[in-house]
Amino acid sequence: MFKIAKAKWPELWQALAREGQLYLPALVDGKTDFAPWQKDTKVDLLTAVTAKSLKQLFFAQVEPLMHFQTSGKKVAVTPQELPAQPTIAFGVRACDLAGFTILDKVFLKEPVDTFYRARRENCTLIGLACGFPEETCFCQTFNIDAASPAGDIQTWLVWDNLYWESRTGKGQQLTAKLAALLTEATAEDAKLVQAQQTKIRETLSKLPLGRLRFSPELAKHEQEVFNSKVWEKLSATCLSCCGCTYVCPTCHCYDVRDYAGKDGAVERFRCWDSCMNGDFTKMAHGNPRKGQLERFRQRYMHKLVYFPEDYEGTFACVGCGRCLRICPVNLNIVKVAKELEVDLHV
Amino acid sequence: MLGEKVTVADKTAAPAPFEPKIVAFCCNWCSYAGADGAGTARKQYPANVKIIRVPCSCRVNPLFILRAFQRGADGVILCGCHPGDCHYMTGNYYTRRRLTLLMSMLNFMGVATERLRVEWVSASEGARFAEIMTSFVEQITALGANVKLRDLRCKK
Amino acid sequence: MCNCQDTLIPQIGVVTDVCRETADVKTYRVEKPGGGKLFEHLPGQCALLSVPGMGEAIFSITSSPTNKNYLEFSIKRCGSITTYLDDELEVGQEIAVRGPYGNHFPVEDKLRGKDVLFIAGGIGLAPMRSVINYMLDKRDQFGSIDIVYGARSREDFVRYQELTEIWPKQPKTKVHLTIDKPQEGWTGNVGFVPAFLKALQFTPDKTVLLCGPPIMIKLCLAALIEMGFKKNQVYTTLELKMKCGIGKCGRCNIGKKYVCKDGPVFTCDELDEMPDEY
Amino acid sequence: MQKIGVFVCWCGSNIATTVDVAQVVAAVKTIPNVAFAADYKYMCSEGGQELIHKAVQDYQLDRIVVCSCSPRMHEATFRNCAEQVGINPYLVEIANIREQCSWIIKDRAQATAKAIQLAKAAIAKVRFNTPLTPGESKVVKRALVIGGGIAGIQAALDIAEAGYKVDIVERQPAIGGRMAQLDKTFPTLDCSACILTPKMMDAANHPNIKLYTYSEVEAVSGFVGNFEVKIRQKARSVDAKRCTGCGICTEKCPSRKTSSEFELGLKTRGAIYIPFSQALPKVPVIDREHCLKFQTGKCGICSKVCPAECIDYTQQDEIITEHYGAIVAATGFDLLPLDKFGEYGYQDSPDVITSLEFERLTNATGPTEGHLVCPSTGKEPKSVIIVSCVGSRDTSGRGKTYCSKICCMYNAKQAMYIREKYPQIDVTVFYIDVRTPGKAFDEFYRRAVEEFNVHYIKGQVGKVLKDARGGLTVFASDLLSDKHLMLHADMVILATAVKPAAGARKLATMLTASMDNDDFFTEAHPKLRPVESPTAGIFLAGMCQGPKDIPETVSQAGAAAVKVVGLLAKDKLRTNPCVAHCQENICSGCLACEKVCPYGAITAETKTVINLAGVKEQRTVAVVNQTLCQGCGACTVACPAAAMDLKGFSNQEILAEVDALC
Amino acid sequence: MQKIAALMRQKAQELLSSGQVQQVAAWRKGQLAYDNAPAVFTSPEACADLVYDEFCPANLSKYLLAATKKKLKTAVFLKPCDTYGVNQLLKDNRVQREYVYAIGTPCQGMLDIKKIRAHGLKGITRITVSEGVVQVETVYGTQNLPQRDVLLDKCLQCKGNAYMIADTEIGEKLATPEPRGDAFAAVKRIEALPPEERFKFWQQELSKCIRCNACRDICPACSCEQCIFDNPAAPVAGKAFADPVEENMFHLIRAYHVAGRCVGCGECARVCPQGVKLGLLNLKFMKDINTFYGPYQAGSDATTPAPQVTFTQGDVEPSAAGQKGRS
Repeated sequence: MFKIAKAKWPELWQALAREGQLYLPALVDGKTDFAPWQKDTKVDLLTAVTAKSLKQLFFAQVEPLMHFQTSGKKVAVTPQELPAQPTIAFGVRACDLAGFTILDKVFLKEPVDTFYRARRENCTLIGLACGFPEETCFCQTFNIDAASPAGDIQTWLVWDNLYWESRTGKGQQLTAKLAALLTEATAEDAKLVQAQQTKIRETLSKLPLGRLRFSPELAKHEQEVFNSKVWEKLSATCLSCCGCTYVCPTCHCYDVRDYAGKDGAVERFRCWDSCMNGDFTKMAHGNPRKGQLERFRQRYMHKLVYFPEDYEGTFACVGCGRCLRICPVNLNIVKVAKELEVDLHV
Repeated sequence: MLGEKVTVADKTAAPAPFEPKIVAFCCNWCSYAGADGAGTARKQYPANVKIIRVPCSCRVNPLFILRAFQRGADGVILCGCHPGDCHYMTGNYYTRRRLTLLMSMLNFMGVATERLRVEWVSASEGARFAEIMTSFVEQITALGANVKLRDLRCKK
Repeated sequence: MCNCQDTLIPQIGVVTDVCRETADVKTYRVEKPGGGKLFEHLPGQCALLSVPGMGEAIFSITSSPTNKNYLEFSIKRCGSITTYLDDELEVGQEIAVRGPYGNHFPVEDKLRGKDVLFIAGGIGLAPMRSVINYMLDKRDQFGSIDIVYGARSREDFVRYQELTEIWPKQPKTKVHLTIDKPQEGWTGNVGFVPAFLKALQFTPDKTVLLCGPPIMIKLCLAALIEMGFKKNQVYTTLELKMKCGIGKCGRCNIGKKYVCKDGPVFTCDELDEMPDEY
Repeated sequence: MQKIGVFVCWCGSNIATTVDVAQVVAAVKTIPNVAFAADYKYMCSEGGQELIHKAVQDYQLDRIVVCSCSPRMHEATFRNCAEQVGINPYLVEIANIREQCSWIIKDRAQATAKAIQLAKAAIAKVRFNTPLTPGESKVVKRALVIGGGIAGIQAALDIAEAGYKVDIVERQPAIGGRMAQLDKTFPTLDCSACILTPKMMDAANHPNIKLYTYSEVEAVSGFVGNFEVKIRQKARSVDAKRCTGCGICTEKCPSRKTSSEFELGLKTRGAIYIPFSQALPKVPVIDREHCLKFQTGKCGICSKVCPAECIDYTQQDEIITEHYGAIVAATGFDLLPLDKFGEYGYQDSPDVITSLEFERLTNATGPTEGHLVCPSTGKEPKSVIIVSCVGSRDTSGRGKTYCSKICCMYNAKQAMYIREKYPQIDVTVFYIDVRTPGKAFDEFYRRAVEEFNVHYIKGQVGKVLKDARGGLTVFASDLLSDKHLMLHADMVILATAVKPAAGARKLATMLTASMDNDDFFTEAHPKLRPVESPTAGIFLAGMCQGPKDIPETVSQAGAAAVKVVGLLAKDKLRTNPCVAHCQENICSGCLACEKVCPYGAITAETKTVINLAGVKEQRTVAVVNQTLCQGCGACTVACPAAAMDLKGFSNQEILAEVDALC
Repeated sequence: MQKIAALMRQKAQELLSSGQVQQVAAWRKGQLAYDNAPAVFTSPEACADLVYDEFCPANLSKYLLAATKKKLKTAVFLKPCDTYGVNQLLKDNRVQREYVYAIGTPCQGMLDIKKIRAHGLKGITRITVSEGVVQVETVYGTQNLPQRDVLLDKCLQCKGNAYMIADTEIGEKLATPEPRGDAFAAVKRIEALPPEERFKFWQQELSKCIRCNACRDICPACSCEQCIFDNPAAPVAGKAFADPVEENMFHLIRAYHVAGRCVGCGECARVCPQGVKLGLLNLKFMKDINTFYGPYQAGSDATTPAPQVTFTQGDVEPSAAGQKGRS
């Protein structure tokens, strides 16, 4: 383990930025979100939950896929070059890191999504333990430890020192390049970090959702959950916006669209989509998910039932709590899971 | 051809001069007839202006105008009958309100509102039509290419 | 050469033949621009065709894998892309194609040596045709073949010539056609497929491949059960909104199954276990 | 696959001189779906049309783009040409490469480039064109004429003579209008009543003509071929069917203080009255405001004296609803009120009169039985001054900017018959210009000057004041001698500006017919369609369209009648297929479209629609009446969801053009 | 507020048990100190969960759309500002009056959890309001904040305590927050900037957008059966921006479409997960409409036609509107 004092952080950012495009939590307009680092960036390492998850780093909101050129009856396709720029994300919280493992299951499964993989492989992730978890946090529900965030490197912020520990080869390589800035941590330091870890876990348990558990039974009762009567009550007030899906670190629905330019030039791109959108499953002759209820149900079935069914009980949720914070009508996965559990007596 | 030769010579000497793309929406009854009048009277105006015929100025959806800018127009001009003279009686009154609000909003968003103009041209005002178009093209040429509302996808 | 070989990047194919089947169905033959097949597939699999600027749509491959020269797609005009294809696609037109996607009818194992009953309605023949021709080309690997096919009228049969002139002449192969309403000059059966099916009195030892409009599937299945068939003997193929073709974009799932990847071929007992949302 | 044929016209040298047509052809050939392209000297000629026909057959073309002159010129030609070879006429687009290209650009390269782009835009549009079929609507074989003056009477007679039913609605108790008030008419000086009365009789007695006098149009709905009109027949308080027109009631009426409208206030009448002696129908009417029976409940003399017992005090206004295929507006004119023209002393002296009042004063049936006397004294005047352009050609904002057209001639007429009947009276006319175009008009004016010694002074009257002796002092300028004049007169006649009759704008609104800023009805084309309103089925006759004299009025009325007859002769009408339509599954029923529709063509209907999720539901949607809609497109923009679109100018079509031009 | 909540529960239960209405739209208690959620109650028993406090900002009027579709007579609790939304929906024929039972509900201003968090407060466990002071308890300590400092922005533009539509009212009307100066002050500030800075401001604001459509979906003026942005046949269909121009267009067109319909409820800005200052666009249109065509307040009744569907012959010319602060 290494450490680096606050005074030297600007140098650290600079050094990291030399190794690749650096993203870190920045305070802009009173809101903290990941942003490319620049000299005047106001880095915010205290806010636990950034406005959006970092998924767009690997799963871009808009990803150009290919360019077509048509002329007469001829069609030529030029695939988009894969991104090759190394990137470094600093200050990623345990929940978001866990989110990547969930996205990996989808995008790295055969056939691999090469755009995702390229971005993923090009990136070194530096985790940061959550000094101040918030009332919307419930990562412990999924056995995610906010006190040991994981990543290629994981870090802790204790008072004015940042503690630094490589966890992967990629992490070690990067750490080696920063040798001049990092100093070896002492046993004393290790104790400080441990103490912080304990405190984080304690704080989490005191939070309103600190003891929340999602029942693994849900995934075992697909039909019963699907047919539960609570969907109607729960979905009645959903506005069908897709805010929750866009801030969610695990939601990964996408659309492939064409943009026709002039003279036969066509850009095909992928963009985020949401199962909450009315036209998501609409076909020329009907829509299997006719209404709000069906769309709402799909989203939560996917997170609470289908995904765990497919992936050994893993919920497609990491407890970051962003959906709790942004829903215009305060609907969220916690409320849904609780209602379902009550309804199904699980 | 002579014209082509000149263009080629220009290219080697200096970058081609900026030729703005101007879309003019003209109502069938007054302004389009006015444009025809300009032609009949052989009133010259720049070739940059391309006219789209609509039945009435009130057929022009602000979306069309935005789309024109998005697709690369440097200027858009909407022409209709003089207020009170609309073939459909009230069409241009609505146009006037719609475009007033659109102009004001574009201005509010810092988009050059000189790039959008609304003019009332009657069927008998052929000469005026040519004058308006000439001055508009001059104005847009002076402003240069529109970059603010342009969509740059497929721009290769 | 670009470094990107993502599965979302299509190949370019060229249309080498367009055949008008019915008022709203055409069959398109697609090859590599220099000739030859774009890719190999198994019966029941799908491919995504796209007209740049219009977007992609998924279609089942109608031709048999045993055909070594080209792929065929029988496409019915219904949405924006299919309408465009119907209106605009001509011989010589290049289009973007990617595939094959999805699972297939188990011609290599479970169907081997079985007596097979095909039940199709309308454009539902398209995926069946791939299997039928595959089986006919490997005739000795399969038992008897019965094809029950219904259409609204005589003019609505897809591949009428093949149905009446080629298939019935193959060994142990019977074609049973029916149309919805009586029509002048039609001497075959008149009536809907489920009723026709019952009248034909098949024995429940056959394996069934069923494809057609949802209501036909539902009624045929009921008829089959009544005739003593079991649901696990009945294969069908589904169609849902699909975009990526690789089980990622999140559209075509029924429960945990993605139709584009885990389907489109399911047995009816598999469908029973899935949520009722298709 | 669409197969578009592109035909580039040379228009002789009109296009080909500045546009390299061969290059245009070469350029469009590379565009997808263009199956054929060619140029030709005159596309509109028989040869050109044959070229199109042949290309359509040889290349199985299904859409046509013609690059030629303005669509306003030959769109119809090429549409017909397409229709002849089985292509829907609305699958034809015109690229205007003459008026908007070859004629406005001198540089050949520029003109050619622009022509190519215009062609591309037309091709882009035509791809999205859909075949359109004009609808049909039934024609009601009955016409309505609004206004019973000479214009209305003439129009009605001509329509009736052609064998169609026609109704006249007249606001006054009798037909006849302004012409009935005139004494003589220029330039023949024949008696107005003598020539008008027979026409009034013809109209009143014609089996095809029905008169609604003392009636007004209350509401108009519907459209060409089938207007529904509500007519308010005001209560006359006299049973018109039983009345014999004996007039005893009018003589015995004790209330005598009401000024006569017909006599322009120069005479009084009873509360029950017949407006003038030759009035038709000759049925009295009770002016309830001035009738003692109605005001006090006492009296009832008329009822007692009526031999036919046809006085009915309980009569109510009646609303009659009738359907018409065509409507003629012939609402005539009023004189401009002179309250803003204090300098002429009209309000101060009864001897300052309008020219129309003069007509009554010299009329044998008028208040003075034709003796020209000063209203103030009852004595014959010694000198009369006529002032022209009172309120006409006025740029001060008080009057009208237009020339009232008829004044110059009636000034001469009036001067002349004063001088003829009373040679001792001195007559002076002040004029700005004397305008006498017209058959025998200038001769007429010269006779006034030369034969009858009327003094014409080019100059303006600045002020008219009463003088101490009871006469009038007129201050004027003589422009030719640049002198200020101060003249004495016993009578001043003001040639007052005409203006459209009161209520014309209200009527125009009901008819959805357009009006100019002076409230004259606008014609569909100032030169080529001068008797039609731009609103289909509405025709114009007489002063309501603009100042004109009697012969012009009569000929316009006749022309309007022919147009009406032409319309009524059809059993069905083809309607413009470029109309709005609503995509009901997207329509939310907010009805913003309805509010901006000038034709009332959009209505709300509760319908069962299949919503976007494929589920049937009942809701309110906007429905466009395809016959009423004129295709302006205001509704399409009012609709935020783009559920409302316009056929022939659809969103897709216009955007395709935008994209092609940018 | 607790008293009002009790009255509301009582009213809801009465209405449901008497069968006067089939459902009640109100708020349900959440799991945190501030996350009351809009909810539809269908039985008197369920109403036990009904709450009302300073964290009920959502305008429930939009739920009347579904109620009308289902033909269910619905009682809806409406704060004074929410009533404008109902009128607008009635005017747009999206809601039928016969299915609405409007209950005027007093309000003293709603609190903004984002503003509370902006004071550095995390791990919030309890929030209490009394006498203008908001006490926030967190796992890290307790802090008191002046109530006015943490009111929602929309409450600082409060239109007052009058209900534009109400079949009945709960309790007495309360004093609503004093509006903060000129409602158009923020618009005027932008207007005063040089054009390039205005452009930069909007570029920056709008590029935050993630096209989640929350602004549209909560808006009582956005009630189309199918939004033009969702219509594949429309020229602007799209769900994700792929070019900076596209999100400009989205917001510009959306604001344009709701101009004259926007009741100024401020919900769009409140629900924006990215904090885009959306209200400014709508306010700009309102200001223009007021300036050019006379004062107009959408939603103050259900009948007055919107300014865009009317005109006068003397209307201002478009050039006049574009002239101010030309770029």
